[in-house]
Amino acid sequence: MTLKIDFGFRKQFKTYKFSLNYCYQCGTCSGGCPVAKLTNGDYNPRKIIEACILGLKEKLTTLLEPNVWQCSTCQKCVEYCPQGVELTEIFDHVKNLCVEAGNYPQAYKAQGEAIREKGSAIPMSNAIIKRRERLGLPVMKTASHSEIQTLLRETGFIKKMESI
Amino acid sequence: MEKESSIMVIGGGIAGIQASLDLANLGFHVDLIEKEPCIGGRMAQLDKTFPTNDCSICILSPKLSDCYRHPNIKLHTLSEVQSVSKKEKCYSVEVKKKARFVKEDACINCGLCIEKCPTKVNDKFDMYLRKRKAIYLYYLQGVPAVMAIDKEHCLYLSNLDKGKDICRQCENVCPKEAIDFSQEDQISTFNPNAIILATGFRQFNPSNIPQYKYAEFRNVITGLEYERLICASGPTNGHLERLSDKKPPKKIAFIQCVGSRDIKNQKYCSSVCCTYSTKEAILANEHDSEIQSFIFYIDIRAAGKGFQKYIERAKQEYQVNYVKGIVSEIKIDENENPILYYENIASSELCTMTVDLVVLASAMIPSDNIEYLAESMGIELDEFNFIKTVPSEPIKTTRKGIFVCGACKEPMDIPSSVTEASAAAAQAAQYASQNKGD
Amino acid sequence: MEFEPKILGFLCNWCSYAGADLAGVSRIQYPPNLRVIRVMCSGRVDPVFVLDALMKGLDGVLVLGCHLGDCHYIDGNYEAESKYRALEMLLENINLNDRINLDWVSASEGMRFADLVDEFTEKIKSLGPSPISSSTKDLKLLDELQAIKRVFSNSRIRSLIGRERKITLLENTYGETIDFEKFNKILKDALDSEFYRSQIYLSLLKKSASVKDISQEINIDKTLVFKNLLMLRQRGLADVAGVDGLDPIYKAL
Amino acid sequence: MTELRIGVFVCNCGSNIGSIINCSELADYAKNLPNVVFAEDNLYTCSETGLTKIKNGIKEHNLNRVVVAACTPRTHEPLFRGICNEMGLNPYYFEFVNIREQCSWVHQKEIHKANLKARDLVKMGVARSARLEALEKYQVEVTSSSLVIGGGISGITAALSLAEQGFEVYLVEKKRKLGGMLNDLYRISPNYEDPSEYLQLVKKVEQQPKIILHTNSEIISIEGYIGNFYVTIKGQNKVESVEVGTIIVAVGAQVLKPVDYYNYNGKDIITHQELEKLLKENKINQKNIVMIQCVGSRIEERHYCSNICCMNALKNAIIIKERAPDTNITILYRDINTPGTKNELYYRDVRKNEVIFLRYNVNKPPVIEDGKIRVYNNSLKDDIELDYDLVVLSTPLIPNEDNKALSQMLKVPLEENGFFLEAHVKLRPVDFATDGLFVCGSAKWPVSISEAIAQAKATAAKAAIILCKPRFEVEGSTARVDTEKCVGCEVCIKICPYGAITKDDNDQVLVRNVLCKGCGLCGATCPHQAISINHFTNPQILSQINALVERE
Repeated sequence: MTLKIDFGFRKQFKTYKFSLNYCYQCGTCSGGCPVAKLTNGDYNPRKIIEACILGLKEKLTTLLEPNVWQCSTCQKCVEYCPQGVELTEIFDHVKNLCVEAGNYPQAYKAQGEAIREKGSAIPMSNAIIKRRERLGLPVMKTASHSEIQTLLRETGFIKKMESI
Repeated sequence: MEKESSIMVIGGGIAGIQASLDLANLGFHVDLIEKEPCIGGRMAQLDKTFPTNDCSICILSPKLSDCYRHPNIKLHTLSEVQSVSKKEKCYSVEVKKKARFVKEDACINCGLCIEKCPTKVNDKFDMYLRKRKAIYLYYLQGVPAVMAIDKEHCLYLSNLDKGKDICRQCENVCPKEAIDFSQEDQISTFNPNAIILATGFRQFNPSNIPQYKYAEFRNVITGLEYERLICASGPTNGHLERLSDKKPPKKIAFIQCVGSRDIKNQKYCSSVCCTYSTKEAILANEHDSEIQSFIFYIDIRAAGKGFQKYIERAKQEYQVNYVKGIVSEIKIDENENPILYYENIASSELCTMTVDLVVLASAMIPSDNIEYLAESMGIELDEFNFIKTVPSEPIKTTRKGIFVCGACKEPMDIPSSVTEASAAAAQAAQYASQNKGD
Repeated sequence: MEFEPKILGFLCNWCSYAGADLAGVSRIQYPPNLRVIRVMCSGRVDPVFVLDALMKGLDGVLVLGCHLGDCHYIDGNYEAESKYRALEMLLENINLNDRINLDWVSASEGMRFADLVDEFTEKIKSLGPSPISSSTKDLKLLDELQAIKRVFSNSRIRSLIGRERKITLLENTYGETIDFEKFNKILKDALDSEFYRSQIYLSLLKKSASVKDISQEINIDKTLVFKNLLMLRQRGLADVAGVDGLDPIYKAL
Repeated sequence: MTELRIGVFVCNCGSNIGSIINCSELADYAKNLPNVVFAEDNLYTCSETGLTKIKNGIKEHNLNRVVVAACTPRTHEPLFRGICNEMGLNPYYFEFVNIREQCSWVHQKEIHKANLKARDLVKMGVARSARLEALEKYQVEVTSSSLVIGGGISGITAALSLAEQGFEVYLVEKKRKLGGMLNDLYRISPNYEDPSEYLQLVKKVEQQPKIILHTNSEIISIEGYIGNFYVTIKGQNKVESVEVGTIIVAVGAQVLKPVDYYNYNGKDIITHQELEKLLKENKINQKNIVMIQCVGSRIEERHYCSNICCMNALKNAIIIKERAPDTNITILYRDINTPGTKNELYYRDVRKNEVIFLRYNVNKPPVIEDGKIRVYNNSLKDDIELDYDLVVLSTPLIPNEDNKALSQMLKVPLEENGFFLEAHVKLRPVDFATDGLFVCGSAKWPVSISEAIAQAKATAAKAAIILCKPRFEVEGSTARVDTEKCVGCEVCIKICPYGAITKDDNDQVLVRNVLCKGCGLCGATCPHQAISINHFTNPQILSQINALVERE
């Protein structure tokens, strides 16, 4: 497959354009990335940045390698980057683009549903409630379902969830 | 041609030396101001120089002697500029000469005092890798070849204000009665018609890059430390060995752009690291043909005459490997062997590599007194504290009659420094002839 | 013990000496058999020096200059080449031509310098010790070398070699250019006849002798001996000393 | 004749020599050589300490010959000669033995044999020193004017600097106009100056009374020597001869025309030089522009990096971007060369401006085919396809074709690529090995305008050092004719490359010392062996051979 630089797509990164453009591909981010280490390089922040610079829409918005969803947002790459590239913020944007394209790990949608419905991403299980009791910890309050829904509606989250 | 004008050159490294020699040969009187006890500067600390690998001190040494012997040059060592003001047709420069406590014309450099001196001090010239005494010769081939006493560490001098009168062993042993504890710092005023700044550079402290653990790991050293370690007259007599266990390394990593091309530290490129690291790797292999080197880089910058060929030779003949990709972090194993974590960008592989020694190509930064000097001289610095020039006038500072050459205006290699030094001599001569004090 | 030849090298200051320095700076290792005499130009190397070295029993002589066209003195190395070619012609007669070598090394060719020294040392090693320096000192060869040295001190030969480039490239006294091959033939003839004369003369210096004796002594045809003796007489270098039976005895003057 | 008293100083050169050669033993060995009255070894003979030891040696042992066994005479001989001179000893009584470059450094694995060799070399040096003769340097009158060849930025700067120091300058330019490559540039990196700002200097040159301008002119011959060069300049209508004391070569370089690379056609595949012209004429409106770096450089045929192409491409990219921000510019590169403070910041700035930098692999270079460029990307392990309306090739500066002819006239060397070769890469960067000749700018190596200016000023300083004195000293190692032996055959006159040998009014052959370079051709050739070469005499050379074969 021959890849093509998509100059139009590249403009997607306007908000981050300065920091993205500054990348000179030294690899300081990837060499120190714990996820990259764990995945044996399947996940590689440098390659994602390179794909952004080249506007490789296909690469970025499908779930092919390099997969932006594996980033754990630990910020080590941002810390190390000698050129001040805000990698994790750029990755957030890439994730949004993925979602828009309908290509994202289903687990994230399930999580979103959970927040919409129960007000938390990880609902309290009975086991946890019992353990808290045993430890003498106060009973966890559940957030107001309607308030969360209002918030999510007003911020466009629900609409987005429905559209994808 | 006899000229009445005099010119002051500040900084006694290769740039200052060359500028002084050229001006002296043009018939000007030159006052050469050097803050250390001997002239020679950074070049004296280097082992060899690229791309010909001639021994640095071998090609510098004759210039030091020429400078010392030239009837038109007056050397002022241990001296620093205090203030500068403009007079009619010249400047008025106040220079503080720190007390050497040794009579320059009497000392014969016999070394008896050094033997007797009881106080050991970390040697700055040898990048603190060796001890020297409180009375010392700045370096073996140094000019002038006379001792100096380090006031801070000298037992006698440092206890004097406590009312104690102790030691004075050097004084007792000196065959020439050259020790003079009564010397005091002296301020003298000079009236040069023009001034050349050649204050050079210092090395960026890599502790500012936390992931390299320079301060913590003994086998992670800087380029200048490496130069001293591999130099025949250095702390190990030229035996390349690790600081942790004195073992000779077999695998060395050279990391480029340490503090350079880095917006949190020095935004600029230090110009010479690609080639000097190549040189250092070649030297390692010359010492021991089993040594393998790895140079981690972003862009290879070898545009000078013969530099590209030098790099080709390093690859083909000296087992020097160039790895595109900067080392992200360094850890160590139980034997203090540095472990490097990096991505090999050519193959996109994430790698670790265990080596015996890491040499950091630390950025070149302006010398520490430059702000004070610039302020007292009324010249502008650029955003990095290098002396400001414009491309069309690479030798002029922002003040008339004050010129600049060498690494105090931008990181540069020896040939460029020498070239600029001669250029500065031409401009200062031109200026001084047009603004004579008559 | 392995034979360790002693080799003399004449190196020009600007290219080959600098090349040798570069080999040093680059730490290129080569055999330690070479002893260097620095001269300003390979064209300074008088064939007499090379012959002197061979006569003293050195195992080989290497002359190195700048590459042709690169000479610091414009064309000194071409002159070196002329001299070397003539020298080689005569040394071929006595089988010593393999013990000398002329080559070019530039200031940037440290490696080439080392390679040349390496090759030449190997070659000399394979040839073995110089027949002059070995225990069975070859006195006849020494005489022949002495004769060749005389040839290269001879003004006729020296001016012929010195004029070679003028004659072949520009023109001779009569305004003609002689082609290289023709010149070579003239040179070869001149060298050979002067070689005979030198041999005859040196032989007579040792001992007055008849044509027959000389012919046997230096192994040259009698007619040739006679012809060249005449020339020696004309130059005032030999004369008849007496008669032995029917044979005139000649002596050196 | 006074008794020979030879002193031998053996240098350890730290461990450079000392780790292979046992220098104290070598000094002891030297002590037993004929006429040696003093010998010692020291750590660095060239250091002030070492020099003092020589001085003390001369004083205390009344030495009249000094032999130093150390490094190469090519760098250190003047220093030691100077010391001898300082001590009242004729500098030609000094003899240098090279036991470092040509011994310890090249026989590191054969220590015993290296030591034997060092002994031989010292023995030869000592023998030669016994035959050395005192010589005097010759004084040459200096014509206090200079010739600058080339009217580009370096030539102009050098000429102005010399003129402003008060020296007369002949400035010779091949073309009709001064300014060289500046005339072809649109803007100058990194400050976007209009070249016309620099070209103001041309006006200054034209108004400078000390500069005698020869445009449309060529040098057709150069004769002579330091202080006294005779130069023939051929102008359009006339041929003129001038006499100068020094010559500065500032002939610049030319841009490689990439006829063999990337389908170059001068239309939609052009060079940066051609792009500048289009920029000047405001004719750039292409949507997709691709620049390719290192075209014809850093490859097998041409190893070097041409130094200025990266900055040049970056500058042109930014100019285009500023005019038309929507232009898609991609720069295909191998390494971006932007050393120093200003250049690196500039590179960062260009990246900020959305110029795309795409690294290519030299083993799989970009391919232009069917109106597309395909370039292999290492990390994606795939080809990337680029549309283009214009391709701009960064080609290196290459030496001028006539460098060869000029180098022959000047009798100076060129390096392997055809650029002029300076005397010493590091310490004599703008000097030629031959006295009185200097080089600056891209004639020596591709340089930026700023570097060219610095180099030009440096040559002005070097030339002024010679011009500011009425006389210059030349070495005493010249040829000399033995009038008794000379028969006047004139072989020497014809063979001397410098025309230094002539016949005087009495038909006697003589050597003109200032012209003689001491090469020794005449001495090796003279049919009557009537010419002796000072400092390289037959007895001196034969004594070295003798010493080598002498048995101990």
